Amino acid sequence: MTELVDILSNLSFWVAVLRIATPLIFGTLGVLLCERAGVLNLGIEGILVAGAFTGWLTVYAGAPLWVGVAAAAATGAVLGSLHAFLTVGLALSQHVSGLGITLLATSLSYYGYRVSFPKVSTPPTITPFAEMGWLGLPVLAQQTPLTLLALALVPLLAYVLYRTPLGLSVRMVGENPQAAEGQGVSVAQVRTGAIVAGSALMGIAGSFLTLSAFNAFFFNMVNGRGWICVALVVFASWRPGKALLGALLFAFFDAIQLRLQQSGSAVLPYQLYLMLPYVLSILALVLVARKASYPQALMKPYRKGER
Amino acid sequence: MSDPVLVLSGITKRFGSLVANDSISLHLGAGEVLALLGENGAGKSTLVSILFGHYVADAGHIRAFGQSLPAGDPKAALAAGIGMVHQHFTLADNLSVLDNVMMGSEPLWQPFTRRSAARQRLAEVAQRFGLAVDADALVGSLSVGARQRVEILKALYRGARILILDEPTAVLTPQESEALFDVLTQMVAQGLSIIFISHKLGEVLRVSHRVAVLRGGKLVAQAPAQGTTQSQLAQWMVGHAIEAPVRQPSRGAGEVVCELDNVSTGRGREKLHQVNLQLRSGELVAIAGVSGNGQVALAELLSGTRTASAGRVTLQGQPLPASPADLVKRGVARIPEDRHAVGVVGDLPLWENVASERLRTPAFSIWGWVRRAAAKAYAQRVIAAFDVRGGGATSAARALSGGNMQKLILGRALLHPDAATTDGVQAQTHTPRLIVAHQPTWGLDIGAVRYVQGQLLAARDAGAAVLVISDDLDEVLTLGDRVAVMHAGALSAARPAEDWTRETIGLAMAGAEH
Amino acid sequence: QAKLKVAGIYTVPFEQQWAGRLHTALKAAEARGEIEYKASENVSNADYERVMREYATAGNALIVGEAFAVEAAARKVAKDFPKTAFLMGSSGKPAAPNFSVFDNYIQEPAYLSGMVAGGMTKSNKIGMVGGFPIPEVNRLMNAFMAGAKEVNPKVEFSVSFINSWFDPPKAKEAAFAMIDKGADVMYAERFGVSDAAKEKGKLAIGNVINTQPQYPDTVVASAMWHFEPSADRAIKLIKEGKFAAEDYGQYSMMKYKGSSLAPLGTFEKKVPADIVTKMKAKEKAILDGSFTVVVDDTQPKSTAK
Amino acid sequence: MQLVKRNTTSPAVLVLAPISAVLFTLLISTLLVLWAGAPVGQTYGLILQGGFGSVFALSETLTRAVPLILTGLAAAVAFKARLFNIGAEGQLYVGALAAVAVGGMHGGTGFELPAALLFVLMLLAAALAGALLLLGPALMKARLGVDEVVTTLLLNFIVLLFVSLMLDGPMKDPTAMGWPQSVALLADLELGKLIAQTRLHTGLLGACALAVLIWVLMKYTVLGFDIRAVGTNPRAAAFAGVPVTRTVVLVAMLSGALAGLAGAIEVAGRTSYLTLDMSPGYGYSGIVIAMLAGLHPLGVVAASMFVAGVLVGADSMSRAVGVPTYIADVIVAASLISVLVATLMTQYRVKFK
Ligand SMILES: Nc1ncnc2c1ncn2[C@@H]1O[C@H](COP(=O)(O)OP(=O)(O)OP(=O)(O)O)[C@@H](O)[C@H]1O
Ligand SMILES: Nc1ncnc2c1ncn2[C@@H]1O[C@H](COP(=O)(O)OP(=O)(O)OP(=O)(O)O)[C@@H](O)[C@H]1O
Ligand SMILES: [Mg+2]
Ligand SMILES: [Mg+2]
Repeated sequence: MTELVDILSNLSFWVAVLRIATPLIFGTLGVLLCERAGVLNLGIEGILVAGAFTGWLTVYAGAPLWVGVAAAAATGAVLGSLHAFLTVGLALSQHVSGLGITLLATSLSYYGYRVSFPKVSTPPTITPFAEMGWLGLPVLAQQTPLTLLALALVPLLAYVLYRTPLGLSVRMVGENPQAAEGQGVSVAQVRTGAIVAGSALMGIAGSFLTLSAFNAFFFNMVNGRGWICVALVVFASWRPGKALLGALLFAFFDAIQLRLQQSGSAVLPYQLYLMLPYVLSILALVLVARKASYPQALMKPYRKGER
Repeated sequence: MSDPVLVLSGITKRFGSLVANDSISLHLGAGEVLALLGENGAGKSTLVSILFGHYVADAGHIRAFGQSLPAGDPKAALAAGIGMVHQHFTLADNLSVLDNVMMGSEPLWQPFTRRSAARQRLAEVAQRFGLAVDADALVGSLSVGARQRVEILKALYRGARILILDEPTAVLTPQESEALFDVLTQMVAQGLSIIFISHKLGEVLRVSHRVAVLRGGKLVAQAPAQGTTQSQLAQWMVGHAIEAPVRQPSRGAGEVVCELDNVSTGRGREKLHQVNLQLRSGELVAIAGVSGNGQVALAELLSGTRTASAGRVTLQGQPLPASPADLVKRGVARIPEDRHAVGVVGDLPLWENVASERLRTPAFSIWGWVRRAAAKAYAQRVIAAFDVRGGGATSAARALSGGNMQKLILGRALLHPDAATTDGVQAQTHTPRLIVAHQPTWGLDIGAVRYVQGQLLAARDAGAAVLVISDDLDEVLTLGDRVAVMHAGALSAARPAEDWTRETIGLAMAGAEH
Repeated sequence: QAKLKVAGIYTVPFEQQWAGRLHTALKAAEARGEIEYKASENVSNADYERVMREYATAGNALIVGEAFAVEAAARKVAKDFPKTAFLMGSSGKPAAPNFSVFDNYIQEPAYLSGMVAGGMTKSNKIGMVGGFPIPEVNRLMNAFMAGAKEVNPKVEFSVSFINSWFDPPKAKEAAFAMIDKGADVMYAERFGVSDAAKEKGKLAIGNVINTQPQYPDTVVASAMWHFEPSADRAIKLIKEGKFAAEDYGQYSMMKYKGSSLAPLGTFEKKVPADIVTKMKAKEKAILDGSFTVVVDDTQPKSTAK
Repeated sequence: MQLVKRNTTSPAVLVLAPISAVLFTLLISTLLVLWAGAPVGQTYGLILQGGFGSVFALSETLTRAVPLILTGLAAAVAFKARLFNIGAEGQLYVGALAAVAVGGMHGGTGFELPAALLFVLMLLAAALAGALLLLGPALMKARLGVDEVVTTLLLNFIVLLFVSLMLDGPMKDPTAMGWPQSVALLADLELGKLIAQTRLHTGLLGACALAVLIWVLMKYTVLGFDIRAVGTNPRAAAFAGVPVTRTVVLVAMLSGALAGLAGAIEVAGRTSYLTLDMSPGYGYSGIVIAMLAGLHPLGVVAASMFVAGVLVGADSMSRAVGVPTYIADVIVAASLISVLVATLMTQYRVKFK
């Protein structure tokens, strides 16, 4: 108990929470945007990998860090438009398209990495984003600009969704595409746009791993973070604010378990500590997201002129 | 007459082999109300869908206000001042009325929504046409009538000069319909033009200036509403005369089949409060009422998809079985309100839909093994006996028009698999003991309506106890031996039809004591 | 005569230090023109046997890899291809005629690096982040801990595993967590740990490979594994037609230059002299056999409060 | 761009569609090989060769297909009832765990059973374990309305950690020199080989039999009807007397059981003991395969063999040509997407306007 207290009272713990949460925030917002428009995007896991790779590669090739981030976003956007082409243009199953893209993006990144770096002893590195010491604020000062961007995106996305015609159309195509079509909004265009933008966010999420959290690209380094985001969106019942909350909550559990696991009084097998975040997420889901009100058209392909 | 605001010429639309619209040419005058009539599946919705740009016609073109209209582009239609109220609501339940209405009215890339302005404009429009709605209510929480108003407001908000209404009254109560007609009159007064699709010939003749009749995708007749009779219209639609079913007085009610004793259930708008009712064999009890006063609860209760929270429901002495399957076994025939959402599983073939209710009986399965041959044979008989058109036993149920879908449901409910005859419900021994029909005729064309009503009466005469719940007063008065009125979950005493007048019923529906 | 065809099959990418050592050793041999070398990385458990058979069928004389999770299958393949020599990482026994085993028995330098760590820690708290608690990891951690304890009985250890070979961000987080709790020397079993130490101005101990070049001011010492002796021996024996099933374990030990403590390099001056002398002495003792580091494969546990 | 349903599909299309799918895939592979600066020359031949070209290749392809068939079936039945089970991976692992627990753990525990009986028990245990694992999410969905995609997804992580826990603890093989792997099955519980000197085991027959069984179940039984009805219109199904919740639960049990069996059969047929890296994502591939097969049980068999063949073929090609092995997955993904598009094109034609 006292242990828990001094963990929580340690400022650097909260620094860690925010750091761990950052990629999840980007990713969750990305998924949220796609699903608000009615499209499930299981491509996220792969898009994270691709974003991590291209973002890093760009910087390694000598470009500035922010260009790397842009490259990652662009990669995400490209993969997103593939997903859009398959799920919106051709109205294929969103599950299979998503999983297909995950497989494609992942293996393509690995292949690209190996082709570009055949000889390896220790993986090549770049100089990642620096902490924002200049920023006077406590916890934020030990974060990198990407974290700031992630935090800024939350209110921004909320504003777009709830306070702009574009956002309204996004929500409408996710609720009732026929209605949107009937009011002169092109379902295909809006959905495509949402998927592309959302996937770009996922790309940035990936780049955080290689441009901020670490300084090199590794195989399997994304390690399921994408799937977590898919879960968090439901937990957030498709609201940006709650998405932030969810990401922080998950990161909180993760940071806690890392600290509990290593203390001498840790009697349980380490796996149980690693389980903590997932178990608690399901619990949270049961408490928060029972009967969550879905975007009504989620996972329902829409073909104009058919019923 | 002033030159037409809308001209359709040679519109043709095919779905596969089927020609839904066959080179239809039609025009609409300024300030004119044109009624579009036709059987289920005649091509009405298709035609207006093309007009509004949902479908792209295979041939023909459209001019609105002199400008020719690009095909398959609702945006253009809206811009040209065409508004459409779809047959099946196109609203987002999770969004507010205002959101639903203003969606798409602002440039997509505008950095902010002008909400207050929009709310004001909505209020104006609503006020101008007397369409009261709460702008901030979630659409999902609204009554059917209110949703209908939202649909119309959507169109008017976009400044529609031509309004298309596809079966607007199919889902409305008489009162709501009346209110709608007042609105239409106002619109016409303000120079709008209206295309109005309906199966209710009475109202058609009242509100429209001109009628156009489709049959099998062809335009078969046009005439001024003045001086045209209902039977004339029916004749055009179906191709032959249709005689309204005349209800011979019941051959005397038999023993009590089903009894509700102080039954209460449900909550909110859909509750029952201490309802008492006796249903006797050979008698048809019709229940009138504004929808949303507990009819759904009552229907579900007697269909086995809901249980009573208080009171007793008995079927022939024993307590009413809880599950639909058992109800069917005990001879209860059920006709649900929403044929599309509840009546059939659209993706499955007709034969499975027909057999589904009795799939768990020896008739159609042994040891969980479906007797496909028997089921298909049964389906064939239902299709033949109830004249279901537009699909064979193996085609998907969704491809049926509402009318045929309803016949199918009726058939599966009334024709017992063991009934020797393939002729409707004549076989005395196998007629259902109790028939629960909720809105059995909404959305159906006149021919289908008459057919369904005829079957229900025939079943009554064959000894079934029949309960018809409907908010169509004409239907209630045509069919009911006894009539009861539902209001706020309470049910009035069921008195002989002769004791009621339209007025007294109307009062009762409005909640007045008597 | 025709070059000897050698194939490597690794269940992890080449970047994984463990596989990396095998890869480099064989690459070196190839560079010397002794062999013709092909390798497959990241071969999943389900594919491993197939890849072995493919390489064997393709006429490779020597197949190097890791049998750990696929013991049974690997040995079955070896039986089916008696003409092919197999040198597989395994905690098991060799199997005649052609299945030889090796493992990273580098507990000796690990022990020495532990002594250095024990001498360098001020807070007497050492943090250790591992991937999975497998013998190949445990034995090094335990030796390291023993070494540290010898020079500094007060030292405490906190241990955690991240259940992944490749999640540097996560390893880094785990390391941060330990540094937060006062650890000032980190045992860097995974990538990411040294980075955490570097960012927080703490020290780190390299493992399997020498990472001081990447972290000149952070990595004090590294316990290095050299697969060359094992690889070269196998190649030589095959060329002489003398390859037989044996346990190559010892060729990973210091005596056979299979492992070593990397030169202190940038920390030459910074490590306390007495520690260095103690460490040198122990090194000698190990080499002349008067001291043996016990191989302890049990999962290490935290001792810190 | 808009899709227009075809009234009739001309034989030309039926031929061209798959061909263009193959060409597209080959194009991708060509580009990748060129990128790696390797000779394109026999790439295509090598893929075919490596996947189907020899008894060995074929046996490997089929071996790879076995677990895919089972996870594919698991996904197919669940998705038919609109129960989106993304957790087959986890169910596969608990299945394997249970199989080992029954088939390998009773070493010291005195009781001796005839192998045949033990074998059946082993399979039952695996099926049950998988079923129970999916039961939770199914009930949560039915009773609390908690989205099953998420719960099943998260359970995959938990299960893997749980397996890791078991392999470090109670089920660790003492003879494995501390390596985290389970005790091995009794030798006589292992499945026989269909072809000597290969890995192809009798599990293939079992998997195919199950596929036929599921197909029969779906097409000819009341439960099959219930599943299809609940999947497309639960309200109408309920009205017609289908016990909806019960059906969902049954489907969950069935789907989980199939995935669990996949685990058991992998252990009994291939590995003989359980390790953490036993499955290279069979669970997830299962979903893709089910979709590829249009959720048709028999289609699942074909789809599994196709995917397995492409993977095995491309994998061996990568070694022959000397390009990174990751190319295999790229080619699988490419072929998958192009095949899906091709199948769609047989029913629709694209109209640009
Ligand atoms: N999306 C579609 N796909 C295939 N066929 C269609 C489609 N929509 C309509 N049809 C066909 O076109 C015919 C006309 O349909 P339509 O909806 O216009 O009938 P309707 O006159 O509106 O019927 P109702 O009065 O019941 O609304 C139907 O018989 C149907 O077979
Ligand atoms: N997916 C479809 N495929 C083929 N025909 C269809 C399809 N959807 C609708 N139809 C046809 O469209 C016609 C009209 O459909 P609609 O839903 O309007 O029936 P309806 O008679 O209007 O029923 P209701 O008025 O009760 O809603 C029907 O005749 C039906 O055959
Ligand atoms: Mg219609
Ligand atoms: Mg209709």
